[in-house]
Parts: sequence; structure tokens; C-alpha cells
Amino acid sequence: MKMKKRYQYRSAPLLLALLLICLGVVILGQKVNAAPPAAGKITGTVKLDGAAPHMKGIDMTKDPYCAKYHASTPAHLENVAVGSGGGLENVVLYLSEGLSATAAAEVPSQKVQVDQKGCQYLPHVIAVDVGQQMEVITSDQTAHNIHPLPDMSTGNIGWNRSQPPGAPPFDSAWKGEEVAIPVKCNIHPWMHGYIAVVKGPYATTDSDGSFTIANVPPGSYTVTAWQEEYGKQTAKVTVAAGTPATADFTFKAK
Amino acid sequence: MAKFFAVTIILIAIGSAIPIVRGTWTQPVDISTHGYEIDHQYHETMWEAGVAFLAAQIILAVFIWKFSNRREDAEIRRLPGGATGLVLAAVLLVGTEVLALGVFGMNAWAKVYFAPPGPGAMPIQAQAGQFAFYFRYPGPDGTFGPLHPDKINEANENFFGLDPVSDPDSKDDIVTAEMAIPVNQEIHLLMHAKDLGHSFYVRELRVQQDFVPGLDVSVHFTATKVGKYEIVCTQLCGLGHYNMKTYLEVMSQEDFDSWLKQQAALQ
Amino acid sequence: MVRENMATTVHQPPQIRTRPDPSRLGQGRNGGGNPTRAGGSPRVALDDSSPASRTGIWVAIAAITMTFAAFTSALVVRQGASLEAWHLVLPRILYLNTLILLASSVTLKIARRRFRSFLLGAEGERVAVLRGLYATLALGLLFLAGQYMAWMQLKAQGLYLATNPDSSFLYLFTAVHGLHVLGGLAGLLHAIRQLGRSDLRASTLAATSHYWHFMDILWLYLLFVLWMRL
Amino acid sequence: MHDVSGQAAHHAPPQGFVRKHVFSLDHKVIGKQYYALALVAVLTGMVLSWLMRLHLGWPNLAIPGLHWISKTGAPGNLMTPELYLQLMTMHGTIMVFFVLTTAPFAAFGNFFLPIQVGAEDMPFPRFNMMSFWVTFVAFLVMIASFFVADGPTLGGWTQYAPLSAVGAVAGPGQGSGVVLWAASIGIFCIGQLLGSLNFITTTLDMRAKGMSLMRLPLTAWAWFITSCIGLTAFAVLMPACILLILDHVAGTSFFVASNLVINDQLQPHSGGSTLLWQHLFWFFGHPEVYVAIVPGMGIVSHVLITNMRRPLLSAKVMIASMGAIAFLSYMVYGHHMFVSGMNPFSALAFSFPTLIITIPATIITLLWIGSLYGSKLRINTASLFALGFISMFVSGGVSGFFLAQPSIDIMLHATYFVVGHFHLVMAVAAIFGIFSGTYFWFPKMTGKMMNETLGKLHFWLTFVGAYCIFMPFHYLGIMGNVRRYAQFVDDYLQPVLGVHKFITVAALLTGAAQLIFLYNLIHSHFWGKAAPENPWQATSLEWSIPSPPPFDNFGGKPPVVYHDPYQFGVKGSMGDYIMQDSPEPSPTGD
Repeated sequence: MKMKKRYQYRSAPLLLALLLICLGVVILGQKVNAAPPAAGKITGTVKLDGAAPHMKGIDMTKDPYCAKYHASTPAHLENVAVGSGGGLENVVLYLSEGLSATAAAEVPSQKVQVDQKGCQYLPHVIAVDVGQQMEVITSDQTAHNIHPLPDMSTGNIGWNRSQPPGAPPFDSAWKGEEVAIPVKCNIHPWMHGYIAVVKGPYATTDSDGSFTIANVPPGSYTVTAWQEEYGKQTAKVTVAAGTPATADFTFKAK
Repeated sequence: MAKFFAVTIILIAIGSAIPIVRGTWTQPVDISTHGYEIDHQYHETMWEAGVAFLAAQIILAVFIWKFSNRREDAEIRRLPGGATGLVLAAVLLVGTEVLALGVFGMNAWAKVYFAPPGPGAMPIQAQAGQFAFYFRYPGPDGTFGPLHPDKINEANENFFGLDPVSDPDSKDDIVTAEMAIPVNQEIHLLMHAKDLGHSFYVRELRVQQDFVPGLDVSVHFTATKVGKYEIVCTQLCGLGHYNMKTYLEVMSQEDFDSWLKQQAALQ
Repeated sequence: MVRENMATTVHQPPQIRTRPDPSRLGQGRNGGGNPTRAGGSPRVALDDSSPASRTGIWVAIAAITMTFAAFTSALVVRQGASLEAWHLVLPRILYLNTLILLASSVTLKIARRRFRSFLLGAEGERVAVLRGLYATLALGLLFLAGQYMAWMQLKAQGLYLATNPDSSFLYLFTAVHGLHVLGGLAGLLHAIRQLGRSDLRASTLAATSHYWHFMDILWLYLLFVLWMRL
Repeated sequence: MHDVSGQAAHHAPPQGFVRKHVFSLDHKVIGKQYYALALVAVLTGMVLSWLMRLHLGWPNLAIPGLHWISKTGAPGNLMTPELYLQLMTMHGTIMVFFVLTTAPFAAFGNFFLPIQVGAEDMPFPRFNMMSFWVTFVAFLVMIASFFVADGPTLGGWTQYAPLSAVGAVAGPGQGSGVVLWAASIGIFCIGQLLGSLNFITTTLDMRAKGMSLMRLPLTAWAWFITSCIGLTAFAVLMPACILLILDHVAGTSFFVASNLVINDQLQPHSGGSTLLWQHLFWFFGHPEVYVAIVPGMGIVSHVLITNMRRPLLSAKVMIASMGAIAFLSYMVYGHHMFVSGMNPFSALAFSFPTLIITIPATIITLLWIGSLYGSKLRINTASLFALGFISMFVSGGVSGFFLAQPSIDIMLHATYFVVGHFHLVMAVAAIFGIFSGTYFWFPKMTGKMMNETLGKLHFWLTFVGAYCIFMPFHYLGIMGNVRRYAQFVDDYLQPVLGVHKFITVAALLTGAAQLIFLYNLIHSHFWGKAAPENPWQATSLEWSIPSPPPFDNFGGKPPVVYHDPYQFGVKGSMGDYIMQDSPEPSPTGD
């Protein structure tokens, strides 16, 4: 204990210095935000070519709360979620090439939220920027443990903590790019999702497979689409200021 | 003070006995064929332990009452029989008592553990993992496909690590999250631990057995009452231990067959 | 009177005294013993070994025995549980080390014998005793070096602590035994220092050598187990 | 081993604060240090149990300040399951190792064993000092695990493999938490081994003139037997801890079987034995129970005899029974593993010795009760706690009948029945022994008397409270309430939540009652009235010297012993007793 205290005192000036630096960085960052190059965006849809695979149902007998929650709407796996007109949901799109260092370094200030609802993750797949805050909340009346299992080589460190009913949300950010970190809840083994950690602008597809990657600086990029079952696809796009570029993807059903 | 203490001891002793005698909290009705032995043994023991408990506490209290704070000139008396008497009492009474218990207990234990499962026993594989049980029925071909630990993938609900594509035996295996068994049918439960030590405990069945990683143990039992019972884990296995449970459904043969068909459809 | 005795022991110039074991001063074992201090005759030095240290060392040996019993039972159980093949060629050098360790026991025995006659007044023997102790010390160190060599050889074969159960236990046994041998070496150093201060007591040397011989026996046992099992 | 030279018993009175009170070689100071450590530990453990009970009674209750204990384990001060298990593990470990082992054995033993055998000190004071400081370090390491990344281990004090051996992947605290736990316990073992070494040698070799083995007080015998158990038990636990640490840091697989899949990841280990840990641990674990309780038996006999003003019906039988228990304790450990997948035949091999062990236990109890007959029992706090010990020992003992039988164990294993059993017979009984010893010996240790009124109040609250807490545990166990649950979500447990609330309240109150004891202890230590040399008209050697004893116990005049330890109910010059070292003839002749 005493050791600790002394250490803190000694490091106080250091902390102060760090604080100042951070402040500076923040200010600079705001400057950058203040005058952005007229940003464009990339829109498009992701479709599944072929019959949607059968998604197994989930038997939640183990936890009466979850079972009751899904009494009327049976739960099933979400590995491949096909919406209206073959639109593929939960696909992550991000700029894998062509992004300038400064643009890549920008970190959105708003948090990405993942909810635990009915003993499933909502959304099933989220994308976050490196260093962006991810907020974990629970709407369930049963305790969950959130257990991301990142690939250590990316510099991301896994953790495992649980959230009892009524517990406040908690935030967490990731150090390195990784598409995608699997997340699971050991208390409910069927419960799994993915966190795609990317650099720069990104998007995930909605229920009918369409997406919009907002504020992309003009330039030409490689857009990568990732789906947990079908893997990655890439497309080259050139973004001009103002006009939205488009990129469509089609995954072949296995 | 001393007399008050003596009274307190007696009150506590009797008070502790009341819930037992009145059966306020007692184990649930036994639904197994072997459970009778255990319950019988339990009640025998309860009698002997109870008598020993009350006797010891009350005698202690009485002696405290009688022999505390006596006059200074009161003379020290020696218990008739002395130490030898006590030792004899202990060895004869308690000795025979516990040996009797031991022998009968052995009998009960043997009935549960030494008798092999009958030829008609229905094999079911139970797998315990953090923090859920999963069960596997061999399906029509009556044989379980091999397990491939490397193929286990809970995200795709491949909880056992089956490979239906290359293992014909696995094709018709039925994996379920709750355990259903036909009534009055002997079950041979093959217990497989996926990750850590767990335990299979059904109070009504009078069955408790640990899952031992790296060592597949098995138990066999017969349920005699239709109904829904809880299966819980009793071996500390991590943060979700308290919530590691599922249900045992004892059904009539017909219900069971239709249930199994229904489950097979879901695979 | 105890205090006086203290004072004298502290302040007298170095000289060979048959110092009675203070723990027995005015006391005795089982309510008897000799409550009076051991008198002048140097011969008393022979039986002037502290029962405390003698008992102590045996108690310690008992504890160490239990520890290694646990380790070996671990080996047996572990082997029963595992399916993989258990075969590992013990590094040859281990046998050489065994000889070295045995030799060290012999030198220590000699040193102890010389120490007896030294206590009986033969001042010249001091050197002989020292030589014996140093020889033991050297051989002990050589043994440890040899064990280290054995590890190097294992490493050369690509066998590390976690490579397979055999190597795990081989490293484990040699390491733990080596630690205990280090303890013995410390004891020897202590004895040598005390001899330098003419302060060495038969009991200390006895205890040290008991322990040292026990290290031999322990090593032989471990080697046997390894040779049998691996 | 170089310090194995008997001269250590003589050292000049130390000068300077550090030598006197910190790194003291004086067995009395070391004894007090052990006692202080136990006190800190028991308070820690008690607070942990309060938190656990609060959570079990009111699972959704936010406990203010909980986040100080765990950064991640208490979102919004709500207790997470992992935090509950971590508290539970720490409660068990701290209580069993740092309280039940240190207080009755190391603390009182260090202080009184040398005095009772008539020695000036232990033969190896340096080892003795090391033994305490090593134990102290072990405690710090254990506490340190609260401050590592994801907190202390949650594996329970039994730390079953492979949960304890596979590493962080198994859950919070299973990484560095377990390593710290194993390190701490390993270090602790070293401390206790050094201690036992001293105890055994002291008893065998440092006895005063005339102090034959049969003239040793029963406390001395208890400590001697305990140290024999401790020596062998801890010598087995240490290797187990080493193996466990190796499995963690060196990637060996002593305890981890092949093909384990955790979080869909195939574990790298191969071929270890799950049961190996259980065998090693319980080979230590069951004797450890007697390490905790046998000194209590000694203390209770000592205190009772003094307050009954008569010797036991037979001291020899008492000694023999304690010895028998110690001996049997090595053949019974398997009864912890009846349903663990062990060969069912061995269950029987372990069941019978377990049942047989009840015979010496019964003899001991009967000796106490039988000796009460026709005695002149004096009621004071010390004797009340001693009698309370007997009551607790009986209550906890009878439930052993059930657990000793594999067939019944099928139902009761890992339920609150077991928790109630070992808390009564091992924890509460041992603690009562400690209290009894404290109230009895405090005058000798500090030279001050304790406040009897507060003492009696403390006794009543503790005695009734303990029953209110631990008796219901048995009922819960009988109806199948599984232990080590962070919350009771099972349907069949819903009806008994009320019982758990009751237990929680009882636990909080009983715990609060211990603050009376703490106050009494501290207040008396500084402002208590001076204690005479022999306030209880006791006979053993510790009462023949001033309170507190001088530095070398007997002022350089080693005592000579003339009598058996318990010459009561005789016509002595001082009253109805004759001191062990008084030359006057005793009517009984011994």
C-alpha cells in the first residue's frame, strides 16, 4: 500500500504532463474536425446469391428467463441473416486500402452500443473504430458474462466480466484492427456475436442488406465486406466530394 | 448463569431437532428405483445421529446445571465406571453403531454403483461444459458418432464436435439441451466433460456424479415417476456455476418417442 | 548461571572448548539426563551433541521425505492417467553425478572421523577436517554442475520442462533435489566457518552430515524411480 | 539446514525496537505476532463472509463501496457471480490457513509450548522467526491477489483442477489469481513446516528436569500431535502447489487432461490427471481439519480441567484418542471424493476409517462430559467458551455420520449440509477454542485481565448466533441446496430464500458481536487491571512465572517438575491444587 502511494506521488508530475498532452491532442483533433475536406460517402447493398441456409433454432431451456422471453418468437442462430430481396444483414464494410493516415486516425466520438436482449446480442455484429468506445448494456433480467476472445497478435486483450440484471453499462475500446473478434456469453453458450475493429469509416448492413459508409474523404479506396460465414469480398471505389459512390457485393450461398 | 446456559443448550438442541422431526425441510420424493436404499440409510442414520446429538447435548446441560458453582468444600466425585466405562461405552455403542451404518451403507452404495447397467439400458451421452449441459441420443442406428474436440463450435451449435459429413454414425445423432427419458426405462448415462470438472445432480433421482475431464464415467438409473425435474451442477466450474442447469423430463414411452422425433427434425 | 555461560562463550578467545549444549543446561530429557553441565574432559565432546539438533534434522528429513513421496505419487498417478507413450533416455551424465555425490559423502565421513580425533585434542587434525569439508563442498558443487549439464543435454535433445510428462518430472525431480543439495552446501559452509572460529560443535557437523547422506539416499531413490518409470 | 544447532535457545535479551518487537527471536513475541496476524485475517474473512451473505440474502442489493474491492466485479456496486466466488474463495482460504491454522496452533503454541515444557525458548529461534515472517508474506501475497488485473481466484479453497490449472481462459481470476494463491499457500507451507520442526523438537528435547512426556499438559500434547500432522500434511501440499504453478507458468500438464475445449478453443495441455490434484490436496486437506481442531481440544481440556478443579477422568485416554484421530486422519481423505469418479471400491476403503474416527472423537467428548460429573465447575468466559466448544463439536460431529457414508453422500455431497458440518465442527468449534484460550491466557500473555462482563456478553451472542447461522445450513443441505452458488436461481430453491435471509441477518449480528471481543481485547490490553501471577489457580508451568513472563521465561532458573500437570481437588498449601513445580508431595503420589 505505502509503496503504491509513494509511486503515485512520484508519478504525479508525469500524469500532469500526460494530461496536458492529451488536452493538446484533443484540441488539435477538434481543429481537424472543424474544417473537414468536403466528405463523400459510399452506399450500396450486400446480397446473398442462392437459398438462405437453414438457421438452427436455439433451445434456451437452460435459463427459464430466456426461454420465456422467446416463448412466442422462437430464437434461432443469426450466422446468416437474409432480409427482403436476398439482402444480407450484419455484414461489416470498411475501407481496407487507400485511407490517408489522418483520416484513419480519426476516432468517432459517439459510442457503439451492443445490447444483451433475450439472451442474444443486439446487434449480432458490430463494427467499431480502433480506440472507439464500445458500450455494453443489458436489458435482460438474467446475468450475462461478456467474453470477447480477440487474437492476441493484434494487440487486443481479451476480458471476461459479467453484468447482472440492472447493472449499469460499461465501456471498452480496442487497440488493434481485427475483423472480427468473437464475443460469447459462457452462462448462455449459444450466445455469440462479433466485434469488427477497423480503422477509418465503416458501416454494417441493415435488414435488407443496404449500407452507407459516411464521411469518406475523396479518393479511391478498396472497400472490404466481411460476413461471419462467407468471409471477405473487396471492391474498388473512387469517392468524389459530394456525390455518393456505390459498391455492391454478392456472397455465394454455400 | 450456569443454569441459564444449561437451559439454552437444551432449547437449542430441541429447537434444532424440531424441523427434522416435523420434516419442514426434507429431500423431495424419490423417483428412482435405487433411491429407496439411500433414503432408508439416511433415515437410519438420522435416528442414530439424532439420538446421539440430543443425548450428548442434554447430558452436557444437566451436568453443567448440577455441578457448576458448588460450595468450596463440596467434594469432587468421580463418574461411576470412570474412563474405562466411557471408553467401553464409546467403543461398544458408537463402534457397533457406526460399523452397522457402514455395513448397511456399503450395501446401499453397492446397489447403486457395483451393479452394471442391464442389457436393455438406454444409452444417453451427457456433456457438461461452461455453463450448460447438452445431451446426445444415438438415433435410429443406436450408435454414437465419434467426437472431434477440434470441431466443437458453439456458435454453430456443434456442442459435441460431431462431424456428420464424414462420420455416418453421427448423421442421425440427436443433440438436445434438455434431457428427456421414458419412465420405467433404465438409462445408461455416459458422462463426458468438455472443458472442466462438473457434476450431474438430480435430487429426485438420488443421483450425483462428477464429470471428470479426460475420463468418461457413467451412471445408470431408472425413473419411476413422470414429471419435470431440475438437473444442476454441483462441482464449482466457474462464474456461471450457479446457473448451470437444465431439466429432466420423464415421459411416457409414446411422449418420449414423439419428443425424440421432434428433436430429430430440429437437427 | 546461564547468562554467565553466555558471556563466557561470547568473549573467550578462540580455543577448542567442549561446549556443553546449553539447551541441556539444568535440563534433561524425560525428566532425567544430566542436569549438570558437561565437565572439563574433552572426551565429553563426543557425546556433547545437542539432542535438539539431532531430533531437528531427523524431523526435517521426515518432512522432505513426505514432499518427495508426494512428488513420486504424482508421477505414478499422472502416468496412470496419461495415454501417451512414456519413454525417455536418462542423460548418461546422471550416473556420473551419482558417483560424484556418493564420493562427497565419503569425504564428509572422513572429515567427521578426523573431527573426532581433533576434538580429542589433536590440533593438527584441523587441516584434515577442513580438507575433508572443502572436498565435500567441491564435490557437491560438481554434482550440481553435472545436473546442470544433464539439463543442457536434455535441451539439446529438444526436451524442455513442458515437452512431455517424462521431461517434466525429470526436470522437476532434479531441480527440487538440487535445491535441497544447495541447502546442504550452505550447511557445509556454515560448518567450515564455525571450524575456522574453533566454534564447530560435533552436533552441528553430525546434523550437516546426516542431511548430506540423506541427500545421497534421496537422489538414489529419485534416480531409481526415474529409471523405473521413464 | 545450517542452523540446526541446539545453542539457539540462549540469546541475550534483544535491544532496540526492531529486534524486540519486529524481527524478534523470542517465542512469546512470535506467538503474539501470529495472534495479531490471525486477528487481522479473521476480520478480513468475516467482512468477506458478510458481503457473501448479503448477496445471498438480497441478490439485487447494491452494496455501497463494493467497487473498492473489485474494479470490474461490481458494476454499480452489484455483486457479479465471479466476485461472489472470489470472495468465497478468499474467505475459505484466509479462514482455514491464516486463522484456524495460525491462531490455535502457531500463536498459542509458540507462546505457551516452551513455557509449558519448561524451556527458555524453542531450539531454533531463527527458524521460528522465519516461520512467522514467511507466513506473513504468504498472507500479503494472498491479499495482493485482490489487486491484480481481474482479482483473486474463484476456484474455491479446494482449488480443484482443471479449473485452477487451465489459466485465465476458465474465468476471471483463474490466471494470475491462481498463481498468487498457489504461491501464497506454498510459502505458507514453508512457514508451517519450520514451525512444526520447532514444536516437535521443543517437545522432545527441551523439557525441563522431571517433565516426562506423561507430565506434559494436554495443550502441549495437542500441539505436539498437531505439529506431527502439520509436518506431513504441509509437506504434501507444497509440492501440489509447485505443480499447479508449473501448469500455469511453464505449460506443463500435471492436472490438465487432453482435449479440453474451453470457449471453443482446444487447450494445449495433454494427458494430465484431474484426480491427481484432488488426491494431493485432500491428503493434506483432511489432516488440515485436525490441525485446526486438535489444538482446540487441548485448550478446551486445559481450560475445563482448571475450571472443573479436577483432572480429566483419564489424561492418557485423551492423549491416545487425539493421537488416534491424527493417525486415522491420513486414511480418510478419500471421503471428500466419493462422487468424484474415483473407483467405487475405494469409496468403501475410505468410508470405514472415516466412521471409525468417530470412536476416538466420541471418547474425547465423553471424557469432557464425564469429567464434568461431580466436578466443581467454575463459570467464567473461558470455561463458557470451552463448554460451548463441546456443544458445537457434538453438533458438527453428528452430521459426520451422514457424510462418512458414500451412499448418503450421493445426496448430500456439495450441499449446504457439508458447509454446515465443517463450519460447526471445524470453524466454529476451533474458533471457540481460540476464544476460550484467549480469555484464559490473556492475563499471562499481556499481564492484564480481560473484562468478564463483556466477555460473557460476547459469548452469549456468539453461541446463539453461531447456531442460528449454521444449523439451518443442514436443513438447506438436506433439501438439496447446492453450495458455491452465487445466486439461487433454481426453481426448487425459491421456497428457501427466506431461510437464507434469516441466516444473513444472523451472520451480520453474530459478526457484529465479535466487535465486542475486539474492543475487550484492545481495551483490556491497555487499560485492563493488572493480572496476578496465577489468576485461575491453575497448575501448569506457565502459571508459575510472572504475568507477562520475563524474557527468558524462568529468569535463568529452569524449573524442576514434580507432578502431573493437573493436581486439582487435593489439599495443597495454596488451596485445592498443587503446582507442577512445587516440591510438596501430592496425595496421589504422581
